[in-house]
Amino acid sequence: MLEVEDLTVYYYTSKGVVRAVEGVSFSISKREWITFVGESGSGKSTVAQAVIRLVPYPGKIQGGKILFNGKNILELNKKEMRKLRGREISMVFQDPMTSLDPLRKIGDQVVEAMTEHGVDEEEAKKRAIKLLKRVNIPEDRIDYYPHQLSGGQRQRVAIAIAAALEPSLIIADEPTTALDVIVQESIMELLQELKNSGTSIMFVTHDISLAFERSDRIAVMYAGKVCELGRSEELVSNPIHPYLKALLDSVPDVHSDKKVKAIPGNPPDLRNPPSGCRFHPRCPFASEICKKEEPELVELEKGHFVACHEVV
Amino acid sequence: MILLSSFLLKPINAIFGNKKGRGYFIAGLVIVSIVVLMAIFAPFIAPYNPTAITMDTFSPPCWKHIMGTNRLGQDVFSRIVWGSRIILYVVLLASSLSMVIGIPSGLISGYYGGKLDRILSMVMDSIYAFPALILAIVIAVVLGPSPINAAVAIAFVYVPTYFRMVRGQTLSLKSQLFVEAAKAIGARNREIMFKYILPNLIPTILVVFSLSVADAILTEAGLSFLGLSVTPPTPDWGYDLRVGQAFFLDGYWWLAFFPGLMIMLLAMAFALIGEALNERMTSR
Amino acid sequence: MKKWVLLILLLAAVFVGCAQNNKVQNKTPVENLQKSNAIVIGVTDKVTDLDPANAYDAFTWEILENTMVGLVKYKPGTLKIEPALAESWEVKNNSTVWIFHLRKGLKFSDGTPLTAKNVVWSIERVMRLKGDPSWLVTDFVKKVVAENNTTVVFYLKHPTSYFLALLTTPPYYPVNPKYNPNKIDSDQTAGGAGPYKIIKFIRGQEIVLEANPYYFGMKPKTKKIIIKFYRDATTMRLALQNGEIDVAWRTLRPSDVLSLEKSNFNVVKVPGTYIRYLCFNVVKKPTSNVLVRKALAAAINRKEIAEMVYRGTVEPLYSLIPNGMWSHLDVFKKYGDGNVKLAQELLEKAGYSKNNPLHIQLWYTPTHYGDTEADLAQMIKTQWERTGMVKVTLKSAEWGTYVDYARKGQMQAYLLGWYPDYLDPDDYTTPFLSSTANSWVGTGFANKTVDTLLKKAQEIPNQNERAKIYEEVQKILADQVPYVPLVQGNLFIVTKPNVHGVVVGPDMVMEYSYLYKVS
Amino acid sequence: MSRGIVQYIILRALMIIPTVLVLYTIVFLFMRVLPGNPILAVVGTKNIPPEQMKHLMHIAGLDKPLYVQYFDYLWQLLHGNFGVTLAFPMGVPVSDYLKLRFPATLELTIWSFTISIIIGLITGTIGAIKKGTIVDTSMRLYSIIAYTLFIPWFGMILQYIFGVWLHVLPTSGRISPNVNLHTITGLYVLDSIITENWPALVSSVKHLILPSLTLGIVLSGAYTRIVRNNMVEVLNQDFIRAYKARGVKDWKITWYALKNAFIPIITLMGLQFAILLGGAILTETTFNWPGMGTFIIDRIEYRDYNAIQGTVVFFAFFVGLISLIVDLIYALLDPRVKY
Amino acid sequence: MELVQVRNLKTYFPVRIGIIDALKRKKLFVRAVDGVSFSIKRGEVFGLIGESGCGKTTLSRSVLRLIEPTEGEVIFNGINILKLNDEEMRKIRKSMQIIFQDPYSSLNPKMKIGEIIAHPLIIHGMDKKEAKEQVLQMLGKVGLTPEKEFYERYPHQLSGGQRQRVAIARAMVLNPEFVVADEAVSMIDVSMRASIIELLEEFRRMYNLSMLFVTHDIAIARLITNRTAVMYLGKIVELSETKTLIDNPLHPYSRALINAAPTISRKKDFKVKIKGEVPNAINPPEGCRLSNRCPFASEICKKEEPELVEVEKGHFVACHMT
Repeated sequence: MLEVEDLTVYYYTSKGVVRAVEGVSFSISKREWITFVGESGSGKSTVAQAVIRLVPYPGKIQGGKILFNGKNILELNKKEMRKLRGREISMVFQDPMTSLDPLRKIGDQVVEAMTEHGVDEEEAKKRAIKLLKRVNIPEDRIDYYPHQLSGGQRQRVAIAIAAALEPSLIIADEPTTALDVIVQESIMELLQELKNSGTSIMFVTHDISLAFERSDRIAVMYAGKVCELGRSEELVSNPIHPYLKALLDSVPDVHSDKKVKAIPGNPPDLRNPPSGCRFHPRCPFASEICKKEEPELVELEKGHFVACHEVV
Repeated sequence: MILLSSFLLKPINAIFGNKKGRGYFIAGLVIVSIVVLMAIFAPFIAPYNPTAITMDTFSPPCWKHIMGTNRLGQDVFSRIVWGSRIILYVVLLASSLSMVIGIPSGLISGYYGGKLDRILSMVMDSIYAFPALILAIVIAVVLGPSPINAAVAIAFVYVPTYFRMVRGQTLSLKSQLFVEAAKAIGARNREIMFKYILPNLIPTILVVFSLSVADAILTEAGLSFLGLSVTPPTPDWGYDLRVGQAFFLDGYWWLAFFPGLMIMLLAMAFALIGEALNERMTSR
Repeated sequence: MKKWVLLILLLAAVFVGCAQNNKVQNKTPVENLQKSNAIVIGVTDKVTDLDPANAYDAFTWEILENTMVGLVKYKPGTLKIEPALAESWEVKNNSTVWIFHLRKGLKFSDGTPLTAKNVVWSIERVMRLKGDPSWLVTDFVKKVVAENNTTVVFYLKHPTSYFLALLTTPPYYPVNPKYNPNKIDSDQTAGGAGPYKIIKFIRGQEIVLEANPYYFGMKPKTKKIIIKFYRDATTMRLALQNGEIDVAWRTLRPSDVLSLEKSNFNVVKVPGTYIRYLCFNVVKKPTSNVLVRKALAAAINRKEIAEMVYRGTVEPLYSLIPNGMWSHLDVFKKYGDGNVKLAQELLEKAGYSKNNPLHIQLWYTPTHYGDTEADLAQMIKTQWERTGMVKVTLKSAEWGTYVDYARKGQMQAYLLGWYPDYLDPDDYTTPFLSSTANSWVGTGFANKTVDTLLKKAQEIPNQNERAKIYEEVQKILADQVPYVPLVQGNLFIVTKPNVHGVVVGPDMVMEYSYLYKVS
Repeated sequence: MSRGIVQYIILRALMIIPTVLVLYTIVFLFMRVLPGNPILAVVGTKNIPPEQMKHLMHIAGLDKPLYVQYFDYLWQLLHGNFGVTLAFPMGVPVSDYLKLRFPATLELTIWSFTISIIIGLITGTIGAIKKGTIVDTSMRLYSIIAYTLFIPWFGMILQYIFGVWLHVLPTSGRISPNVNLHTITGLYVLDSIITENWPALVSSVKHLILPSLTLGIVLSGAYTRIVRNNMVEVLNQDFIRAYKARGVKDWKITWYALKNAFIPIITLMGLQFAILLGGAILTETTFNWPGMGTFIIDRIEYRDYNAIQGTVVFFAFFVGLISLIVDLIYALLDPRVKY
Repeated sequence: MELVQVRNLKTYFPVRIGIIDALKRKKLFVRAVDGVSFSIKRGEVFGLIGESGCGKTTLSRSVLRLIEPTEGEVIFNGINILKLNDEEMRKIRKSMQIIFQDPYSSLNPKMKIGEIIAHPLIIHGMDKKEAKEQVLQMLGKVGLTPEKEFYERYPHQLSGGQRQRVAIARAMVLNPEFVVADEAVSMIDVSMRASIIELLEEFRRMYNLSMLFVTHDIAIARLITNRTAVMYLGKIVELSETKTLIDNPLHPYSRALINAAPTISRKKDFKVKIKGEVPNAINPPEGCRLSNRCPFASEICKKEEPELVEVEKGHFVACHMT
């Protein structure tokens, strides 16, 4: 359904060009939950924003293709893009405190998401009530302003808005990072329900444990590139890329007594990324070739892609 | 000039690198430096005695008098050059005075809070909310026309600006973790105020300083326009503008035009610097 | 959203409307003035107090003299006194009893009959209320009595030869019985029995006068006079050029007068009885030294002042008694104008030199005497410093403070001006030189000879004899130099070319009833 | 809720009292510290006997000890009385003057305020939308230049261009002297509309243009800056991107952003209004506008204590009232505000 | 044996209320910490977990008297520190330190790294030269090498992990006996958390340090703490050995919390669910504070507040139903 090829996004800041995303390719099929996981600055959010063409200033989509049902989104004009957003692809943002207009009632905002795409007012109102019910917001809250709701409730409203027109893809950019675990759980469940009813989910998170819980596939990002991508069970049981391995080793788990180990070094400065494999300065297995040549993302097994010289 | 610019460029690069706001900053700094140099070297720059009355009245700008002469045959350019002393003197004196009073009181008020804070805030807010120019006029008139009195009047109305800014920032810095950390290591209140809070206020103080100097320049000009700053024949931009205004309609436009232009340029220069610093601070 | 669009459209409409209207105005700069029989006069003065019991400044007196009238008045444009409310009068008992016979059928401007009782009531009211100018009555009048409906008799405290001149001043005007008998009634517009009546008065903005139908004398040529108040001469001048006013009266700047004259406006020059002078504190050092005072007087160049500061709109003045008034003598001419040499000699005699210069503070007040005041002070400073033996510091204070300083004798040298209360040499000498009357000015001047001379001059009726006394007083003035007369003001009235009939009396009061305009 | 609002308004209004008190005290103290008094200013250089001077001082109450004078006047203020003038003329209630002069200032400030808001909103919004471009830079330069224009100078240039040179607009006063206008509110434009006096409307609007444009443009600089910065901030917020992500039309998003950017501006408007009143003094002087500004300057010359105190107190009260109104507008527009 | 004892500690904050309420003298409080007791042994790491708003941060500050508690006792080395005067308190601070959550705002941006770490020493009377030596040593211990280079740097030139090391160095340079770590790793990048935890563990071992470790992440609690208390709305609801707590939570809230934590190592049990979100601490529900959300709540839960009782050895629970 969605195919991204060779996506490259740069930020033109006053301090220099940040190569936030470089040559990222992946695809999403119907009813699929794909998760992008990585540390802060790995470019995972930028990829998500690029898919709906909302990379914030001073970012610019430098190249690549984003094919949505065969059409390249990057070639659409403003009006076509507007029609696509919300109807075909919609997005849920990280911070529920700021992603709703504080001056307008939540009901109005839900309704507007529909009327802007041609649903008539009456119909939209009816559907809004249903939607809010579905995300567990009592009917009488329709006239509430965002500040009268808790963080979790706001995020559910945001999800209701995103799901209003039953889009084929919902992008959820760290939707639970600002929330507590119990609320996080309920949001995840809500997304799961949406997926079950036929929407694809593109989920972005920094929490690798969370990533593994519900995803069909996972893409691990490091320094603007995808280093490993595959089915989630596969990646847990058989991580291949040294980064993913190290990452899994560094994360403690509630239910296990394993020792954790930090990854040495710091994430690279993307204004001046390392040559060759971007992980090589922190990689215990790095050899000469890693410093020189950039590894390609290769399909090792069916559906399991890795970008590493050492394993290939 | 080359020496000067290289001397100035160093700190500019240190603060701005090649980041945003640099152009504004340089433009502002150049104008301010020119005026400051004018003030310092007035005896060497001004071609004539600014107060000498001559028979060569109302001469339009020409080679001999690049900004013309006024009703008493005084050279307008020389008066502009010497006049820069007064305006800088009054405004800088006023700003320093209001800083000296406003910053410590704001710091103490914000840091300790309580009753003192409430009373001080109320008084300062009352003054702040009142039209500054009106209050300055009342005070300046009562004190009598002299540069120091004008400076006192201006200082009085700008104390709340510094007070409020410092108090607000202190309140927000007080809740910052590093202040709590300082408490945790057993630092005394005095140390926390002056070692932890004050240094962090300096960038904001600089911005407020530049912007309020820009404002104070206009207030000073307003006072001297109303004849409340200097006693003639001391050259003063605001006063010269006022006197020159009377002759504007006779076609002697240069009498009022140049002083007014200088007031605007100088205020603008400080505003540009303030804007640049502000942008630098917020863009971090 | 709709609201905004509407607002923008509305604003646009207003601006377009203005633009169109402006074109019309371009052709006829004055809006529908031709039709209305009215003249607009601009002034920078203020009306302070419409109650003659308290009004005490030149311009307010002008309004009072146009809306009220006394028993006698000056013949327009002259110093000659002619009958007004009184048809005739007699003087008795060594000019201590004055008997006036009123015209018959007099009425106030609202139609109320005016009798001798009203005259007496009004004057007694002034005496009772003790307003600022009340001394003009109380210093002279012991008692005023209405013998019958048309006869008023004044009993004076001492012989006063110039009593008729006093009678022309507003404190002697009968006022409408509507005036509060026990309180100063500053905003009372009922007026008296003058040629005009006030129909509208907004402080600081305008006063509108309309011809009084009950006036006994000549009918005003223009029915309506509108006076607009301006804060400064520049805006008034702009208003004149812009066609907003027909007459610019007191006080335009000298430079404005000159340039308006060039650009086709009528300029009427009226010799004024208004004088400017410099005061010295004769008690305090260094001006207590008469040599210093003389030197400083000699260094002053009046012609230069008249030329540079006032652009030739004033006359140099060499005595406190103005030019053209009887008994005037140019007593200060003996020091010359800008006589640097003499000044230096005198200063040397007083012990000063180039290395040991005289330090002196010269004070002025920045707004009260108009914008030229600072220039005047600067000019005098320059002239004094030309001797090379004087260092002058200029100081200024707002009027309220300035007067306080003067009264307390805190200033060394300071500039003042004088509008006469009545036109007699006495009003130019006694208030300055009599040690019992000059405390207000703060020079500390006291001279027994002068005191006796002045007292005598007040009492004897013969003008020639009085003139001799005043001449002598002036000579003493020039010897002692407590004051240095500087200039005598001329007054200028600038009108549009189509305005005629400007008549201004020696008391510097414009008679509005002669003004007219041709379209 | 509505009871809450009423209580809020009352209590908020009570908070004006300390402000007024503080300013009254400051002015009172400053005025009495230095020599000179209104009676002297009236009497001036006239030859008046000392007994009469004393009498006048007594009438004016200036012979009483300072603290008595302080509380006397305060007592009068409590009764809504601003005292009587002490000079030129004596004994006129100060409130009479305020009634006369205040509408003039109010009319001038209202128009200037409107002009500045409109210019500020337009230029600021354009600048924010075109952030980083040359349009933005020129808007910011406009803001700085406008803000630093010296009112008498700028006014003088406008007077010259439109009054003297083009001869299209009056340069002083509020209305042509030949137009008769029955005043009701003292706001001439409003009065002429109420009384359907069209020549008066034209004349008063024409008289208003130059002064309000001068003051309005000077003040608009601050708004341009505030609007731009707030808009930039709001446009960077998640909910704006969320709107975009929902496919909401651009102009609607700009409108929503403007509404949000306007909220913090409202608070600033109260303070701006105070600055406006200060600027009004210079504007009134330049355009011979018979308002409060010129009044207070006139009165200062005579050291008319009561009039100056009265005017300052009145201004303080007015400024307090404005900030009260601003707070109420804020509360109305921002659902987050609680009473 | 017990270094820190907290007894019935309460910290209430007055709520900023409108003028109207202020006039009516209605005083409202957030009961951020509402009667908490526990103790920490020497060399022990005591965990405190809970959702945001449960009062754990306030508790951690109150224990150090960085926030003035309303009621209760904090006994440190046998001294009730809540009774000390300012000067005595300042002296005792030498032995009790804190490490904050946010390494970006916990360091004064205008001071050099060296000055930041040296300042505590100087405050407590060391001369500058000696302090510098100590600081350089400390920099080495927390792994900020080359030491001299780091000494001269400013905080903004450091990464988050490095800054947190500075914060640790500042806390440890005084050789404290007791350290509060308030979410000390939650703002650090995932890949580096482990190293910070290691560092803390090392200090604990070396100096037999006691630590109050506040966190919302149960996985991290498991990694470092010996015992853990679960907080809900200002109260401790369960307290036990960390492992016992995770493997066998007794309180419904603890269960929900542990269940909700994402995990790779096993499939989740979705049975225990808690409705809604943490209510406002100004008006907490009557009785058991969880009663309005708890699936097992009965009548008594709504009326009576449960006490914290020991159900097994060293395992305390505050629930009527267990």
